[in-house]
Amino acid sequence: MVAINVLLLFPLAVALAIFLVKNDAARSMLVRIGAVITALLTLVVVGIFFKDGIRLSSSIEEIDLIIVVVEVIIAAYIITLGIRSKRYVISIFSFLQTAAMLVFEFGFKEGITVETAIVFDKLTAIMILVIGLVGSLICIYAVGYMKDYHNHHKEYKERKSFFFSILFLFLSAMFGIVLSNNLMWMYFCWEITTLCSFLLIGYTQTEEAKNNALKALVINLGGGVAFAAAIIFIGMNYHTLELSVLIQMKPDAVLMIPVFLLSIAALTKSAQLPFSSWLLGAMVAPTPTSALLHSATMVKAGVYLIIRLAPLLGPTSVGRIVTLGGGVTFLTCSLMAISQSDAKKILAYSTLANLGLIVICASAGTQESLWAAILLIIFHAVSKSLLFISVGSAEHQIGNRNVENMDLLMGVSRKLAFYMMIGIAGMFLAPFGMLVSKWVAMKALIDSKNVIIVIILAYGSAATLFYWAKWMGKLVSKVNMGHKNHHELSLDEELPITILAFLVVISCFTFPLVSRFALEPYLTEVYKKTALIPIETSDIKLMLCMLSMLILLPISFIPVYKNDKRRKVPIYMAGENTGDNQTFYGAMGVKQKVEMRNWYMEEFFGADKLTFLSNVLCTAILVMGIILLIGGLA
Amino acid sequence: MNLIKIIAIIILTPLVGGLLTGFDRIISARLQGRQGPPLLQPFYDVLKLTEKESIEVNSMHRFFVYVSLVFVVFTTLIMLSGGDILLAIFALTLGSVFFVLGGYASNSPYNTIGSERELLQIMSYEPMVLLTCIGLYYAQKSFFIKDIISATKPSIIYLPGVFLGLVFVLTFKLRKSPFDLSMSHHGHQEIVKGITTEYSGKDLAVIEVTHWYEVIISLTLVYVFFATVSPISHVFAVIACLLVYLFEIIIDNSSARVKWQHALRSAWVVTGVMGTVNLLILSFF
Amino acid sequence: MGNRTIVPFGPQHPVLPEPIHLDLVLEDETVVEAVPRIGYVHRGLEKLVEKRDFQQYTYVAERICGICSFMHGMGYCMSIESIMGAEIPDRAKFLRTIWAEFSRLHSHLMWLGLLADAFGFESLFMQSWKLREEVLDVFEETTGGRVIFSVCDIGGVRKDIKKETLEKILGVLDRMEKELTEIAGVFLNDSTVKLRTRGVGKLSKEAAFELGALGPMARASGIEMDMRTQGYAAYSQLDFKPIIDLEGDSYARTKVRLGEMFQAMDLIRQCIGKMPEGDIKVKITGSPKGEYFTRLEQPRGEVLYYVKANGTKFLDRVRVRTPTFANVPALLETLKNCSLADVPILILTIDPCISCTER
Amino acid sequence: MASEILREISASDLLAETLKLKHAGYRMVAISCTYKEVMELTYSFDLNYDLVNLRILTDTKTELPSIGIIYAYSFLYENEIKELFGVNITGISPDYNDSLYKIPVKTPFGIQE
Amino acid sequence: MDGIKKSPWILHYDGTSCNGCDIEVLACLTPLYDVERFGIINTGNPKHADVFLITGSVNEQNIPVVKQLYEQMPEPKVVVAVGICATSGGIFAECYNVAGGVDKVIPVDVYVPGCAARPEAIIDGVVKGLEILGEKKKNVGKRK
Amino acid sequence: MSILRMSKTLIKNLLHGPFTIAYPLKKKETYERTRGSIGISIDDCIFCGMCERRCPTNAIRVDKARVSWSIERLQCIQCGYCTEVCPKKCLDMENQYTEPSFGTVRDVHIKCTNTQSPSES
Repeated sequence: MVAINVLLLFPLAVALAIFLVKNDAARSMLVRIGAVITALLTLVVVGIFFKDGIRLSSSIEEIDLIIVVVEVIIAAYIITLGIRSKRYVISIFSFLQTAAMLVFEFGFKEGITVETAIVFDKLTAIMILVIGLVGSLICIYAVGYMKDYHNHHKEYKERKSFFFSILFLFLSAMFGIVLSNNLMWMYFCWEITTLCSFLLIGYTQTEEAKNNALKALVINLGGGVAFAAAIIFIGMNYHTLELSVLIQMKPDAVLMIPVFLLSIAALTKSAQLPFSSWLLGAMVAPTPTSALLHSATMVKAGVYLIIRLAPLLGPTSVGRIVTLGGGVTFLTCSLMAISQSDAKKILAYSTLANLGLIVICASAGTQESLWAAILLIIFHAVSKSLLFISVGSAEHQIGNRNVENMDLLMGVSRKLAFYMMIGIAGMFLAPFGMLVSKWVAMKALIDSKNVIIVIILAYGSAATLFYWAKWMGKLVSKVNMGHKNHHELSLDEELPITILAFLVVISCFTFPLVSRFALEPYLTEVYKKTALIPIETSDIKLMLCMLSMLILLPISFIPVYKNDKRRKVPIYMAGENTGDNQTFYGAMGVKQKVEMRNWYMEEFFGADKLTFLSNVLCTAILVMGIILLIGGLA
Repeated sequence: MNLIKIIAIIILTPLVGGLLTGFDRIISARLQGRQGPPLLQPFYDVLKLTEKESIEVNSMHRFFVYVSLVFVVFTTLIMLSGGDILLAIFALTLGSVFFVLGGYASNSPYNTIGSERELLQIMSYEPMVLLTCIGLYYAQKSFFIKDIISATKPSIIYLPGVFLGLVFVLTFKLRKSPFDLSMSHHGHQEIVKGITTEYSGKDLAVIEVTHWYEVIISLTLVYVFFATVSPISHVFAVIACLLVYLFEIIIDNSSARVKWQHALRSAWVVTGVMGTVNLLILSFF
Repeated sequence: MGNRTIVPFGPQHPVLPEPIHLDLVLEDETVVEAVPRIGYVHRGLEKLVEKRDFQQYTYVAERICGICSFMHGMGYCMSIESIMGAEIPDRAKFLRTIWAEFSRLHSHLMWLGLLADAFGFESLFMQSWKLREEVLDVFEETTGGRVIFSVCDIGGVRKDIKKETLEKILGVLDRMEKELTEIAGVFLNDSTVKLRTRGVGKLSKEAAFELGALGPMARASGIEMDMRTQGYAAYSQLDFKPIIDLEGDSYARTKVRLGEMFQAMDLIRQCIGKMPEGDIKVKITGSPKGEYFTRLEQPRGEVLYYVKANGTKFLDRVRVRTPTFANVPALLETLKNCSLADVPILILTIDPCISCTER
Repeated sequence: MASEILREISASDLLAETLKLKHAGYRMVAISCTYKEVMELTYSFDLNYDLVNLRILTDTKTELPSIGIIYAYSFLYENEIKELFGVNITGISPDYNDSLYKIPVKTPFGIQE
Repeated sequence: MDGIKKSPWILHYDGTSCNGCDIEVLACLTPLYDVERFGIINTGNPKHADVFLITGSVNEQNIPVVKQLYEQMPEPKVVVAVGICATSGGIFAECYNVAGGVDKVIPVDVYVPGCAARPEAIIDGVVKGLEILGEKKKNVGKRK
Repeated sequence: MSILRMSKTLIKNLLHGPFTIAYPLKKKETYERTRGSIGISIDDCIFCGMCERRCPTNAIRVDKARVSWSIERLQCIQCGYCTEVCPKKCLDMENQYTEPSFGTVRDVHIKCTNTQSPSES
């Protein structure tokens, strides 16, 4: 109990402290210490409660009151913000939900008691671990990153205190979301993450940043409205506000309405099509923000909610709708990623696609698919945050974050290139986690006869392979080894990157254990049916064997290299090489620089066209869902 | 699976693959009205390559072809010992990706273009190969080849569309015209020798051997469609493999190399039509 | 920064039998810009007139290019004959026409094969070149050389073709026509081939004119231009019409050349039918004085010879303007916005002869 | 047989004469150059197989305008003549600056030092 | 066993040839002569080739190209000069932009005369080159 | 649609068998006019030097003093001009092409002794 409260409140305290400290060194230290303690706290909490879990009831009225007050303050802020920036939708959304919640809180809440406000089960444990560990690593990373960031971008006003305190505030809110069983509390934390996201996207205060931040706010507030509506609907009709109670109910047509609303809220938070534009815009934020909020944790809140709702979604047509939406998101975002060359854009599209995949798995709602979904959250969080922060560092090392220029990275910082490759491998290669989950997902979907989704998966995976492999290709090609623009990676940056890289590998080795001790019990409990690991033991052995080979082969190659020294010749340039592998004698006899660029295939995968098409498609799917609901067919 | 079996697979597979390649070259020559090389020519080539000096353009690129070979061999082992077909395909993809990375690592224009094209090819055939595995799972309720080939009815009965789609994309895997964009067996291509342009000597020999393994892997995919519990069906399956191979040779010799746009589009459309329709029908029963 | 790939293409490149260099600027695989570099085959053989007398120069002229070698020899001889006012015997004219048309046949067959090779159709390459060997056999039997004939001389031809041989040639033509029809069907109808040639390197009639395109390149764009209609050699006595097409793409160029092959066979048959008896050479004495522009139609298009003589054994100037030289601007135009895979096809559809171009 | 006309013009008339021919529908066939005591340039044009040759007698000093603005495809000829004969042709586009061919001797057909 | 004699791969480069020898080199690949019988493949890529066939003489511009291609071929390798131009410069020997035979630039092992060299002669030349290739292979072994 | 249009021809080829001449086991027949290499009946030669003067590649050398006629095989372009200009018609064009060699080959013919020696290389 205490531990959980500390976990919730400690980051809040740190946030406050950071906000007050103005000294740079002291603040950095504070962030580091705060992050380490948060991580330790996470471990402690998980250590204490992992085995049996815990359910806490809290009937403290004051908490609700505080929440209401804070909510009103936030609403006031947002409404004025909306008016000032002439985005009245923001004001309307904010006003709507707050007013509705207030009316509900004071008018209709009588008689609704929340038995257990906090539930800590195996899924919560996993989420807390992901948030706590990845989150604190990114906070440490941010210390190093922000220093470089402001060295590179003198034009931006330095607001580091603000930045770090928001980061910690966000961690606290995230813990809140995954721990809350009370929908009101969850909603509150949900709104706080929205606000944090808004504030962090707008960090640089440029026109673009402000606009994108507002866009993110609009869409997430829209999700918030849906969330609020769902809460009120549930509260009025079922007289409960507990998530755990909700998912025990029989999925009938009426229940599907709040479930659908909650799904919409989840889809907006997870930036699924057609609500995805905010996440792409959010990439203007400093990289730690993108890593923490927009890949590893905040967007996971949405899929977390869907995972929680899975038992209700699985057998129903609302579930099918959500699955289809996720499928389209997965496919089109994977395709669109091909046409991108900005590393963060690629990561953003890939995040969208992977969230889509998680949505598919979660909403398919079978034990196996849920197994895949939860594992995907873990693997994705680790790999993607590794990629984000290594891209952030790479940007500082080579001057920009265009994938085309990543071929310099091997010359500038071997280590960074290597870690980035691990991250990429983690995203799509065989023995690594993402692929394992994808595999299980496929199997689960076949078993649940979701043929269309399986086919979408097959196409999407192929596209995924293309854009990751071409990025990897840029990393392994060594251009201009004489590049002397060498920066030392600060320890603040290197340490989290290294740890995350190891986590990627370790998570692949240990997923059978995770499955054995966390997923199987959790799924057994949820479905009241014994869950088994969905992969054959022999396959796991083979996969671990592959993973070991991947680690051992480079090492075993060292003696080969030592014994086999070869004559180096210039590369083939049709006989016109000038001798330095960089230039050739071109037309008019002048030296021409050779350039090697990746393919983007705009005509096939151009983002503009596909975005429009897929948005239309997804909107149609959602409208279909609404029609189904209204028709009562759900 | 014991050690002897593993060693036997590792040694015999390239021998058979090499012979098939030799057979391919003779048949191709005869189709063109030529005499053609001796049957053992592929082995002579590899032998020669191992005898030659190996040169390199940088220290990185050779590593990848060896890793690629290891994973392709690994795939062969999984497949021929009756393992999980989906895992085998994933391992094969890993091998292919390493091969592509080798091309990138050479950091030379034609290799890089070759790598891009190879990636495109992987992207083109991957959905169909995955759907093949999925189809087999649908038909026989198992991903394990040993289960699939001990079914009572051959999978081809359930999966004619998937099979045709597979034969279509095998052209990519066997590097045959019209889909030999990234690296043609015939030297006269606009990107020289694609990914392999910078490789020479032993590295090139490794690539050749890798291709032999890949030929066998491709044909194994055909094989599982025909083999059943009855021993006679295995004979049919072998014949089917040879016929498919012959068919691919004829296709190779009677079509122009298409451009990537068409390769991608046609492969995805064929996958979409053949695979999807077949699976949809199957899922309703 | 754009996503542009810049790669060298040639001089040594498997799809280019001859050395030419292009700096290709690509986006994905689309050629955004192609800048050529020539000069790998430049020998300066026009300057040789100062060292070889006008009789010996016949052999140099023949070796300007090994594909249309006969035409070069003929063009040079015609120029000298024109300057000296010599009228060559009728039979020589017919013989020259036969060899010229066979050269066209041989050149186009070779080109077909190379085109097939460029789009990766190896068996079609083999088939075309197998057919070409038949033409080479005719060459060897009638002239003694497979590639360089050395039969054209100032004042006529050196060798006669016997009656039996002429009849044999008719048989060869019949056989070839059958086989050519077969592969022509593949070139014109096979869907994979059409995918590679249809709409590739489109050149409108106006563009072709503005870029100074010649020969099949111009004819495929609808410009009716064929020097043979001017009736040099025996063409004035033969019945034919230039073959044109309106599409202007690689497919049309293939079609035009295929048409010209059948036309060449027809012309050879006409020649054999109308072949007069008589001498094959008139004796030439003295040295030429004066200047002359000769134009004739090579397989690749109109070629121009300019000879200026001063009355001595050594000429002042021989200048050859070959069709490829004139077609290069059109090639560069078609290369814009094509795909990398189309580059070999486009280079080939002008049927380049770099050694002619650079001399 | 088609006719062949040879007209001698002065260097300053070149563009005007060429433009006239262009408007009459002529295409350019070739630009030839001969050097024997005097530099002699011949521009050949064709309409319906009739050849019109414009001849200019010049030297390596005199600037000669490029006709590239009238016949865009003249650049190869002009580059070649500039490189091999040393004729001072200005305004060629694109100008290879005497590197169309890479040759060991300078202006082999022109005046050699 | 000498694998190298059974599978000589060719790199063909056209120096300043008039195309006569080039098309005869290509003609060797065609059904009538079919050099693939001897395992010969026209690779068009120096890194894969064992035999360097050059047609035509060398000039100012292609000397570096020829040198570079030769250098990029892995040992053991032989150079076969095909045709009179490649062996001596031929009829163009006195042109201002012809430096002479290929042996002016790189060591030539076999000279194939002919203008144009006949396919039979080219095959003979390559076969002669194979003997040298075998010899050179032994030396490569020794040097290491 | 017409795919596999080529296959008819291919199958025909397959059934016909290879068109390849088994060179070097079997040689393609030459024609009467085939230009291979220049031969000389040295006994008829009067060493007038006409061939030397007219040869476009300067491959032939005639030495009246030593009564020798020699030809550089790697320079001869088989044009046959020498056979045409020879007043005694003692030069003739043989069908067989010159063998490839490892170095330059100068064929020297000396009258009376009537020997051939491919030396001086």
